[in-house]
Amino acid sequence: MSLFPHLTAPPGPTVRAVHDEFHGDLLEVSMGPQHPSTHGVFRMVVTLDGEQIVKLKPVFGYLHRNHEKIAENTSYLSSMPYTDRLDYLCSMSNNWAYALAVEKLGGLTVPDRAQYLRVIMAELTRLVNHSCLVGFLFNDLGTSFTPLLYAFREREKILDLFESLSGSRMMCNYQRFGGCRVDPTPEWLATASALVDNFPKFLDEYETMLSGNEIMLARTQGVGRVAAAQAINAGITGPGLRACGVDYDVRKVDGYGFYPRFDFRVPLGAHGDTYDRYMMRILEMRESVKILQQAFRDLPAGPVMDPKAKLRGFRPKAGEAYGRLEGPKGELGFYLISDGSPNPWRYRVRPPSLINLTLLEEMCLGHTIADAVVILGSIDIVLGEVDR
Amino acid sequence: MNLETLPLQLRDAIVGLFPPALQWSVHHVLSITVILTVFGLFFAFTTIAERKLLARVQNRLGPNRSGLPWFRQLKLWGLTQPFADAIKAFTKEDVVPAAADKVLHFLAPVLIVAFSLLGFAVLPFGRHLIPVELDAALLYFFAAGAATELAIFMAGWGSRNKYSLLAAMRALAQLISYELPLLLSVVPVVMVCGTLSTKEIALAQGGWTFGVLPHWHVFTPWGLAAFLIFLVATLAESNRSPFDLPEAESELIAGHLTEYSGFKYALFFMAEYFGLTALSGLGVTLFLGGWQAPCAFLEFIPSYLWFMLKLVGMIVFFIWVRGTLLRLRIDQLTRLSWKFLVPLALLNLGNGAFWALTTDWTGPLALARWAISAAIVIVPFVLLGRQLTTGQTTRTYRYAPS
Amino acid sequence: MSDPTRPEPVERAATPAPTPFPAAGNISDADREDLRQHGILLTSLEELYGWGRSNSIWPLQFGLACCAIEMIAAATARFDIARFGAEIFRPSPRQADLMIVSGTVTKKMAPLVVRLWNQMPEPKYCIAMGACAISGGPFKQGYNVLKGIDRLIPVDIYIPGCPPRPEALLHGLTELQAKIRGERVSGPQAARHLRADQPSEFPIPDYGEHDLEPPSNPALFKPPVLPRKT
Amino acid sequence: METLEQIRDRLLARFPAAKIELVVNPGPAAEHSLLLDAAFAPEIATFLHDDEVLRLDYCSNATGIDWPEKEIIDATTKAKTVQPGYLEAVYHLYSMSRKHGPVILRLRTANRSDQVTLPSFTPVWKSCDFQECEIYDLYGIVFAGHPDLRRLLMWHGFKDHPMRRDYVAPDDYEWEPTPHGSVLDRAKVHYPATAPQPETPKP
Repeated sequence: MSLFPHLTAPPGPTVRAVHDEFHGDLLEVSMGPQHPSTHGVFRMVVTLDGEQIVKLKPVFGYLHRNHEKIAENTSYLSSMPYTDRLDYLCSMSNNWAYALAVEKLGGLTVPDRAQYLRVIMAELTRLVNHSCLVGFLFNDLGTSFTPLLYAFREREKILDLFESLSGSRMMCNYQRFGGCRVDPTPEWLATASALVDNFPKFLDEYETMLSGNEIMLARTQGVGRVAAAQAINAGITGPGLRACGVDYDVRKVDGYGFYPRFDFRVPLGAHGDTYDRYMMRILEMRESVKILQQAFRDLPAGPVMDPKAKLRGFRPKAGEAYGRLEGPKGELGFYLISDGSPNPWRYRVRPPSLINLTLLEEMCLGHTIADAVVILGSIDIVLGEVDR
Repeated sequence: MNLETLPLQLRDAIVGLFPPALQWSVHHVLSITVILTVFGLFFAFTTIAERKLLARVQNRLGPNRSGLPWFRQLKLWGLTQPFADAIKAFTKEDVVPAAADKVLHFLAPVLIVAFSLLGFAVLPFGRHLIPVELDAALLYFFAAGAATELAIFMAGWGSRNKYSLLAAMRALAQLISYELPLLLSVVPVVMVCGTLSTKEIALAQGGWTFGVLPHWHVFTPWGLAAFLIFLVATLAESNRSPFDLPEAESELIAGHLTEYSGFKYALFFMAEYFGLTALSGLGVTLFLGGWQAPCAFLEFIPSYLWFMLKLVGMIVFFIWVRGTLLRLRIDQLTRLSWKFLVPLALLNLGNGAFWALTTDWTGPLALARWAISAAIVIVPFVLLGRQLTTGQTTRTYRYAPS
Repeated sequence: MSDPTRPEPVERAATPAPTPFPAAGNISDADREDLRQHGILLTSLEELYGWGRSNSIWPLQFGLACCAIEMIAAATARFDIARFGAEIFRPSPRQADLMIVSGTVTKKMAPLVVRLWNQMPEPKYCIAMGACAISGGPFKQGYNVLKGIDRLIPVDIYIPGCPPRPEALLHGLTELQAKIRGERVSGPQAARHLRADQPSEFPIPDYGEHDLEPPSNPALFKPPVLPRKT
Repeated sequence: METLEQIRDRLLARFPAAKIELVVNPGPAAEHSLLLDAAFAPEIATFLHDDEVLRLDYCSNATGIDWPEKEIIDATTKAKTVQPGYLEAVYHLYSMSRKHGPVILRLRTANRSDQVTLPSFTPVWKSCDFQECEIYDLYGIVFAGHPDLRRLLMWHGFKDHPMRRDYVAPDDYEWEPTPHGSVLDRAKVHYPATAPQPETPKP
């Protein structure tokens, strides 16, 4: 018996009634784990009445690769590369979230330059993630890969930056507790700055081509609506939450890193549907560009690592810490418990992708199978993070 | 030597080699062989054109290094790619699911190819090139064309796969919805030309106004409207993006094709392109002047080349659409048909009748004829279009107070 | 793939040799040219067969983990796998020729990967892309991680990396093309799918109470038994 | 935001029969937490969710922890006492409307074997839905009142709870050139030691 029936009731109250009226035969379809639109090895067991969804049960675990268990058996530093592989589109943000938690646990400080660099990396990651998401979303909407390929064109440019800085395209393993691993060269910063200045052009192109497309509007507006209260209760974070009109951005709320020094706005939606979730990403990318421009302008000189930081054989005092940040997909948290040994006693990832899926069934009920695919695309999941 | 009648002379020369008793059969076997060869090759090069054009739309190169098996150095711009695909498809294992209806599973690809090829029989490829001269050619064409969706349903039903079944249902819904606007868009042409014969319709579009504007149906208000409706309905009938719902890749894996492999899959693939080509050919015949040259001074180019050129243009348009547009949802798809295309096509029927009745309006009356006809098209088009997209606009967003 | 005790990996075809694939034929390129000039029809047909299949490798649209993103990247403008005729990622295994195992195969996923492999029609090929698909990679010590997909299905090409760059995938693809071109139609060096003694379907492991049952296919995967040095 | 002591005092005033304990975090983060009485936990959760001042409407993180029983040796008397093991569920609560947090709640089971039932917070915060399933899957805490408690990550029919400290992974060890640490331990189990062998010939 739910304590809050108004929060857990599906948005389409007539779904059941419609079905009962027609006495249709239900068809149970297992979408996934190998399905073009489940963004990996996610599985939805969908019960259909005609094409209408009357029940949807997500099944996880096909990419459960024991990140937490492995991290509990290894040192604090050795877990850093594993965080790259959590949400493999946003390795830099994941690095930072983990570094944030360890710094909290060990009471470490971070030099100013490193804080700025972290902001730069995190916002570049946000650009990568959001542009790819838009591409994937349009793929789910049925374009023949075209927007995705243009999104990947931009992604490649940013990945080149990451590669020249950290040595790897995707798995950057760049940040450390107490700072960042390497200091970018002035040329790197100039290239990155030029790229960021050009990025709005790409966004304009995207918006002209896609945001006003009539089929896009028809397919996404009013689809997969979530009410604000429902979203808060289900722990949805990130653009999905702000699409419902809830003003909650960890960058503003917690003010971690040097975010309070930056001037940026938090876009808010009003309808909580797929189109709003899509537009939140576009608008956030514009804000990210603003943050990046400020960061490149104000980047101070100095070391990138805290000289007192001890990476190998790092043994924080017994205690626990929960560090979280606003990842591109939502609130990414790391909960660490130390018992004074070199390995964490408990290492927990709070995966935004998994928790954003809580309302998937409610969003999809009453819609068709084609919408379910689009709704899932607009939630923006990465299975590496969902299953860890 | 006359280029225009060269194919006929060649045919007659070959037929003449046979005893008179066999000549009738040889004549038709030859026509069929030529159609199969030409459009088989056309199909092959359409696939590579599609892949290359799609690649260009997406900022890529596309297949470009298949070359030849014995001369590795020759890359031939990847033009041999479809033959590699064909060899692969022919030699691929054919899997029939244990639960499938074996007969339907086998019959569906055979029937779909057969039906989609039937349409070619009545297309006038050139001034003298028409395989079968039928008086009711249009009726025959649509009867054959409608059967392809039936084959898709057979494929979906016979595969005993849930995705295929959903695809089969979608295909039927699509068939019922779009057969009507497709037929209705063609009826004005029949009314104006007063014939069901494709040959006569193509002939009727000869001549130029002021020597510049060809008398193609697409250059009349009712013809333009009918052509647009025809284009949309063609996209839907041949299951091309954005109406590729039965094969919706991101939703239904591969739809009715999910359980087909190897040669049978290739047959479906082939049938899709044959169907598209046949429908495009019909569109060319009905609206784009068939084999007629656009300008008088270009008439020295043989008519069949003009036909092929227009056909290629249509196909390129379809490829372009595929690389650009999103897919509709099934309810939006049917709504578009019933609430927009069917009413417009019905109105256009009256428009065609009006045009047919006012052929003797000349001078200023001719202007009035054009104005009225255009108004019948534009006003409902705008009104219905608005009604169809009510409530869908781009939105403005607020920002959190900081 | 630094493990010296594994069975000979087949991508050793990469080493420059008289033929693109030494294990597949014992005639050199020069010999074949000679035969062709003498009108040996079979050689030519064999070559045509290999050419057709090698230039039309349609991968299964099937991503597992991080490597899947690089697999998609390989299809994008910068790398463009389409140049090799392999951009048609088929979502249905029935139409696919190549399974790119792109990422960590977990024990929960492994039976499904084998099922997909069984659903693919012959001739079919498998690329193990990335450290995880080869051996479990960085996640090797995980309780739910299958330590290499070659425990359950045969792998033709191994592409190391975590994740391998798209260029590496393209290289793997061209190596696979070379391998296919080198395959013979008959004889002791015949292609796997043409030999009666080679199975096409592989047993699908069951979900057990503690592990997959069986954890690996004993007919396929024979790990080296090395006594530990004291 | 109120301090944790204030919250505890208010809760104790509201639920006088409940046992609520403040768990001090000795680390630099100083994120202290409240150990709740399992019997009163749903009521307390509802109270925290609805309370006008706190409005903890958002449960960010829910996780399990395994504390196996351990021996504690008293520094002065050298007496050994065995601290019983238990499983713990931790919840990080925030308020989206008031923009404060976190308030950390802990729940403990009586032991690690048979008395592992805790009340579910899913009816209060739906975000706990999958996370509690995950805790059930990986740690074996049974959440009473959860609408759909199932194994989330491992397959149905899997018997173990792999995140527990005493979980032993199935022995599918594969030879590694440089085993070390836990890998070496597993190697020792898998391959019995023998006399030194001649070097394997490199291919």
